[in-house]
Amino acid sequence: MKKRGLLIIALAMLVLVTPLFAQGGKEAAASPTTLSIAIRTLTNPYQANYKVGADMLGELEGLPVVTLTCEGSSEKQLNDVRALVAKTNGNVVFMIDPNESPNVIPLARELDAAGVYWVSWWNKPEDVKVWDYKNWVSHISFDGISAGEFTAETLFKSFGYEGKIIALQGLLSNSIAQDRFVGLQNILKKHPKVQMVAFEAADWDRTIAYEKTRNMLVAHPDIKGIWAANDNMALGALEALRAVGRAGQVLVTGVDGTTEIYEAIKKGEAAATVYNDSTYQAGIGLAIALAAKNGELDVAKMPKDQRQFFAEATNVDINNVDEIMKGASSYDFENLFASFSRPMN
Amino acid sequence: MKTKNSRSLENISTLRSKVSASAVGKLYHSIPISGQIISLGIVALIFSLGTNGQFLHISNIMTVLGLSAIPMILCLAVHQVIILGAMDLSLEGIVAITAVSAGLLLKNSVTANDVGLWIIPIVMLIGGLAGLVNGLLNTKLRMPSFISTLGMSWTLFGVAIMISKGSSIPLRDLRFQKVIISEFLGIPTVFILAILLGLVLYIMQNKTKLGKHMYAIGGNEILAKQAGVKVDRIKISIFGLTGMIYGLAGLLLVARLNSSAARYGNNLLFPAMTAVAVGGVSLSGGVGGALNAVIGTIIVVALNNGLVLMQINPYMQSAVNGIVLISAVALTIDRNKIGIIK
Amino acid sequence: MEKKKIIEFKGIRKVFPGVVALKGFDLAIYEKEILGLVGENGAGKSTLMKIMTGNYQPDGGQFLLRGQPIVLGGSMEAIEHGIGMVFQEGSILPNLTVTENLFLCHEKEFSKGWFISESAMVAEARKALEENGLDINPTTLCGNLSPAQRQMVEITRLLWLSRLYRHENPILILDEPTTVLLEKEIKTLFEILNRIKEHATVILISHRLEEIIENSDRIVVLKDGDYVTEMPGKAADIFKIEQLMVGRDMVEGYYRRNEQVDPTDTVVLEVKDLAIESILEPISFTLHKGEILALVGLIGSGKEELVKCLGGSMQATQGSIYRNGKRISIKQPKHAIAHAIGYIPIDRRIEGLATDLDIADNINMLVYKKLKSRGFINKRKERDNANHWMGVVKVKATSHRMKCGNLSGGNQQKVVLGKWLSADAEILIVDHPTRGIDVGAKDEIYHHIRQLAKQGKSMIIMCDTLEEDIGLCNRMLILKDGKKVNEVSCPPDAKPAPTDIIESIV
Amino acid sequence: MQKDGIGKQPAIKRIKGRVAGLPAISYALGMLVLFIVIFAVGSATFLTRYNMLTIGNSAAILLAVAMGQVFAILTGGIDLSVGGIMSLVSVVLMKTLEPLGFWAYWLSLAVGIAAGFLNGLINSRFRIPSFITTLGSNGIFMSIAYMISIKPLSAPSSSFGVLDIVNGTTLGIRNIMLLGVLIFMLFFVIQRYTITGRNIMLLGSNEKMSWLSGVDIFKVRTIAFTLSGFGAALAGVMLASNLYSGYPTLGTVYILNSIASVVIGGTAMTGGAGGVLNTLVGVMVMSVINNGMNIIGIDVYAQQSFLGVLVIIAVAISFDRSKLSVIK
Repeated sequence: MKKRGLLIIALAMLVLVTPLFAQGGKEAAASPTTLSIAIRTLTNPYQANYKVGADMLGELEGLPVVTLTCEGSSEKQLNDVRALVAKTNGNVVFMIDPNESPNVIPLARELDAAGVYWVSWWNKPEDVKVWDYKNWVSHISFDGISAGEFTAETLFKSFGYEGKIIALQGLLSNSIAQDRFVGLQNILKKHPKVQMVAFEAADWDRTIAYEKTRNMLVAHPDIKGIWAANDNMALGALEALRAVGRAGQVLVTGVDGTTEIYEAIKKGEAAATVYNDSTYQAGIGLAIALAAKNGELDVAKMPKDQRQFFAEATNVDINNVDEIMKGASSYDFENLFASFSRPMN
Repeated sequence: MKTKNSRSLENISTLRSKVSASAVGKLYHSIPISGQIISLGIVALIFSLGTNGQFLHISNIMTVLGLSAIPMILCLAVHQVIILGAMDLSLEGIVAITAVSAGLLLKNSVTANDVGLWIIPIVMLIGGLAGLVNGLLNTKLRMPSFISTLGMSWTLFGVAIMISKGSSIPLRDLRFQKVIISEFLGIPTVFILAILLGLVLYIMQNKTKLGKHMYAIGGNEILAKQAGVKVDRIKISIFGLTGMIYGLAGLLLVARLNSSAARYGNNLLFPAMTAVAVGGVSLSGGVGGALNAVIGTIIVVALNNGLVLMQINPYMQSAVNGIVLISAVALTIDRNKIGIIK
Repeated sequence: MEKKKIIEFKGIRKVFPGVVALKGFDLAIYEKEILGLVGENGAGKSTLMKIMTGNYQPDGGQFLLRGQPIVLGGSMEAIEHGIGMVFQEGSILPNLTVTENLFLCHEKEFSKGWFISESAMVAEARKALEENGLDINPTTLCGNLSPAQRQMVEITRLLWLSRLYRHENPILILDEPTTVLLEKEIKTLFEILNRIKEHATVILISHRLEEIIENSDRIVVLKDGDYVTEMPGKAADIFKIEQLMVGRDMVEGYYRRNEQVDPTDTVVLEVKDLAIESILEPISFTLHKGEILALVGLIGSGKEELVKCLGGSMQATQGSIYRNGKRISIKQPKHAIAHAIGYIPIDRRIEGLATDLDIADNINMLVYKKLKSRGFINKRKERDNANHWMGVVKVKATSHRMKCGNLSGGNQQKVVLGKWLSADAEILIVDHPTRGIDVGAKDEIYHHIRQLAKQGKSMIIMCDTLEEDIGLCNRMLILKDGKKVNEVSCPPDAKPAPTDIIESIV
Repeated sequence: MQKDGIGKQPAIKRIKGRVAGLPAISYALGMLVLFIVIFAVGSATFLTRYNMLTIGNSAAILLAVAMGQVFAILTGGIDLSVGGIMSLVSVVLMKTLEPLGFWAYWLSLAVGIAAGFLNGLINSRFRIPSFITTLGSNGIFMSIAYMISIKPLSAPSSSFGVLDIVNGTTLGIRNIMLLGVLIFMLFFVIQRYTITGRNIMLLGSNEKMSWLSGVDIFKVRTIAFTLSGFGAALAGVMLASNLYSGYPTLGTVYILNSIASVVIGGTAMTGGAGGVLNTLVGVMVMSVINNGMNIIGIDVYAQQSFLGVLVIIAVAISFDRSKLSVIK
């Protein structure tokens, strides 16, 4: 019994340890650079559009594209990135939407060590600076606070800046969720007659948003508007309003810019959203990283404004929704910093 | 043979026997879900005090009933497998795949399909087939259901993502949502639907051979087999039936939100399991039934409703849920019926 | 009396890889009789039963049922032909009601359309129970019934089934039916069996020869897969049967009386005014070093509860226990163990052994502390300790790593004994040491008990039969209705007659 | 006697018989080798040193949770709160890293152990099934993590030095892997060579008997869940160090993954059979599958399904049915 156990351990160890001392099988050095995006999931249209953008650039450049999804596990994201670096022997560039903001630290250290260029979107702790790392080309984000401010402002305008609202937050621990909520609170301060009577966290999820809104509507039947931190939750809230027959009377707002919310805006059921073009995000992110890899960008000499900055997002309301819905006819991945809006400290 | 039980069990059972001796005790024991009713009462009492009676306002009660419909249907589905003594974690995967199928087959803005009312048998068929596979894996391949259904859940969720390409599919057929929203005599129709399903299952459990045999398997599979119960066939049919009901729930979820996506399956399993446990269905099998599932779901939904009404900080809600789950089970669990607590 | 043959085996033969289970013999079973089937473990009893219930098919010879040769495909088919078996471990589902259990799998007899009529089922159940003279509410959960009642429900079920399949003369096989029953319940069981005999055949398998002799019309002895002899019941001689079963003379007299030693004067355990509310009135007694004390009494006499208090699985409401003169308190089994009191339970598989684990694990479980070296359990010490005690109690197994579930009942009991000996238990409470054990192994157990007494261990025993109690003990304590009614000394040369004792028990 | 019987059987049957007689762990091990071969054939980079280190890294963390989980499962229970414990521990670690330095590790581990102890206490003292206990306490631990910090916490750069104790490498092997080996050995010794470990096995296989034999079932059960909390705490600390961050949903995915690893290794959910060694193999299988899917380039849409199917296949092959008469 004992011997067999030891034998089994020895075998298992052997299987795993042998390759440690073997030289890695080098793939042909001439193979093309892989473009890779590491994102959260494909179960959400916003995230799924990342893949569209990456594929678009891949086709343009004639390079292979790999999509990595972590399904909410930071550790999986890190390991998937590692696995791909291993697979391509470092001949890869990344666009990464970190699962949680602090994850950029291990990613930055890992990719610095491997000499792989990458660009991050959205999440980064404030005290982590891109210029401390040599292979982290840029960090780009949309301004969550200003998005929250725009949607709140538009929502309040719809009912004349006087009345009660309720709010739906995203996943509590998520910094984007918190930024957008800060935006809402800023506008609330500006309009003292608007009162936020209740808020709940609905984890970016449409079903949860529906249920929480139904419950909140019981306690506060007299609200004038519902602010939500993304479109998904806004649409859940909208269906909840429909269930109590108040869709259209009480408006909702979201962020992301999905077709569904545009239609709601057109029908007069939603007030506003902010369009973050994830197709462009993926494409331009990879383009920047690729430029660094190909030597077109000298990372060490890039100005700080290009290393981390806020990108222009499109505020959408009833005035421009038709135009936005037509969609971008084509994407320009040549002009790398065209979307620059303001620097990030 | 009380003496055979271990020490702390004896204390409880003496207490119990004292309680049962009284007239109130007799009434308590004559109703199978009396413990759960008391729990619900306590929840209602706390929340009505906390919300100045708003909790017990008729509009809120109707909201709770309306919201409890879909979780109730899911709980009614999963509790069947639990009565068998097995476990079904495939709920989220099956709901995802049926939700996506419903979204793609009904009139929608992505494809040109429009199957209309045929969708009802179609989702039930899809769910039923998935459930059948669960049953076959458990009986024919002799895999523990906990893990085989977990694998199934992952598999089906992946398939749902693949066929929907991860996006949500807005519906263009509003009939289903109208049914969901509508009321009958002031009661949400969808709740009546769930109760009807509960009634059907109750009758099945108590009045048909399938139901009786299901309990026999939950009590002791080997003995049931000896007595001539066709264990495999019944397990497979219950898994299949459960899958069919998941399919129905998937369709209702889609109808309620007027769009469909794979992720609608997320976050449904643990609430359903909580409802099963709070309702008093023994996780070791053979004890409890449709009534328990119904009351368990209402308790869980009322709890979530109350937390929102009372403006409990969202950060604290999972803790409150956890504490209530543990204490509700602590109060209502019949330790004599369950035997060894694992 | 001329009776009709209902079952006939002709040259019946069954071979398993490497073993011939049935060597090919003839045997006839008649209508309306109780047939006792005896033999050691491995004699072929259960193989024969399994052929009758369709779980095995014979490799040779013929199995004739009601004159027709027949091959049964399974227990359901057997039931359809009027052969039902009551299993040792019972087959009643505790989470169903009596009615549901009775008619499990035959609900269609009561269905109207798709649905079952509950009331019709309950009415039929009540009728069926009454026919067998049982006072059981058909709507109670079987989990709330006593083991005896469950067995009665099972018998009722089988009889009802044979009627359902229109068999005037059903065959009822009972495998060790009395193992889980109490004396009073056993009496009721046999009363019922005798009544059933009027229209059925009962085949009885038991290790308790006394009850076989008392209740069977005919006894058939099997040995090594072969028919040895048969004899009429009632008049049979127990020692004769045992000799036939074992195939040799029982050594040195029964119960190893000649090995009995006189206890010393040292009092190792003293119980003073121990009482349990509404079960046991204050009782006092002493136990000496090297003494075997038998507790005798019917169910309800309080003896079971008394030993549970000593073993720690139950608590007395008043009174005190002194160990070597010092007062001790026993609230849990671990306290008893700390005072070197060991409890060998009646139900080995549930209370005595971890059947999934191996022999070494079971023998060593109490003494891991002693098997440590440098803070950790030492595998070598573990093996040595297991092998040592396996040798002492003579467990027959291929290795100390053999799974206990695969051992025979006798060997399992020896493992349990080994476990307590290894833990240096000074006082052993032995609850029905020979229950469900075949004759050969029984003798070994007696031998061990005697040896232990010789070594100065003290024992409190409760046996299957009064004869066994008398034969084994130095002294017996007779309890009745929660009171100590008598104390009888049993020296080896002047054992009291059972009849004298029974008077004070009943 | 047996020999004669076998001698007559055809060769294929003989091999079948021999294979069937092997312990469950050898099936799991065989499957591990099979998967490794498949992935190695599928991609030349699978067996590179860098990738092996990557697998080892993720395996080490999963191993730590699963090592704890297996003790809960050996008693016949289950621990659904490992995710909550991991999250809580990660938040505590990040919060206290700056003031306490290396001592933050000990504090975090203590928090995890306390959490496991609480589970054990509720389960054994109040006699509430562990499924419910840990399902409930998982929410409680997550809420506590939220109370400590709503925002994801990142490690201050001043304390990278401390974290690099876990993240660094020794002789070309990641320290976290060495830690994994140590953790395995620790739990292996606990299961095989301590009285507590033996008592957990006893309890899992026959609770009533264990009690009658003087095993303090309350204590043993509590210890089993405390060990589970300890494993989760170790995993939480390793993961948080690895990611330089802590937040209240960090551990969620490890709940089902740890259970799946335990079962794939061949440990029965009913308790009493299997153990730490089996779980090592189960963890390896899970980690290899997760990594290999990316390496051989399974389409990202299909990965979830692929994982599900592989888990089903893995359990179908490796699950030890010999000891169970009933599969639930």
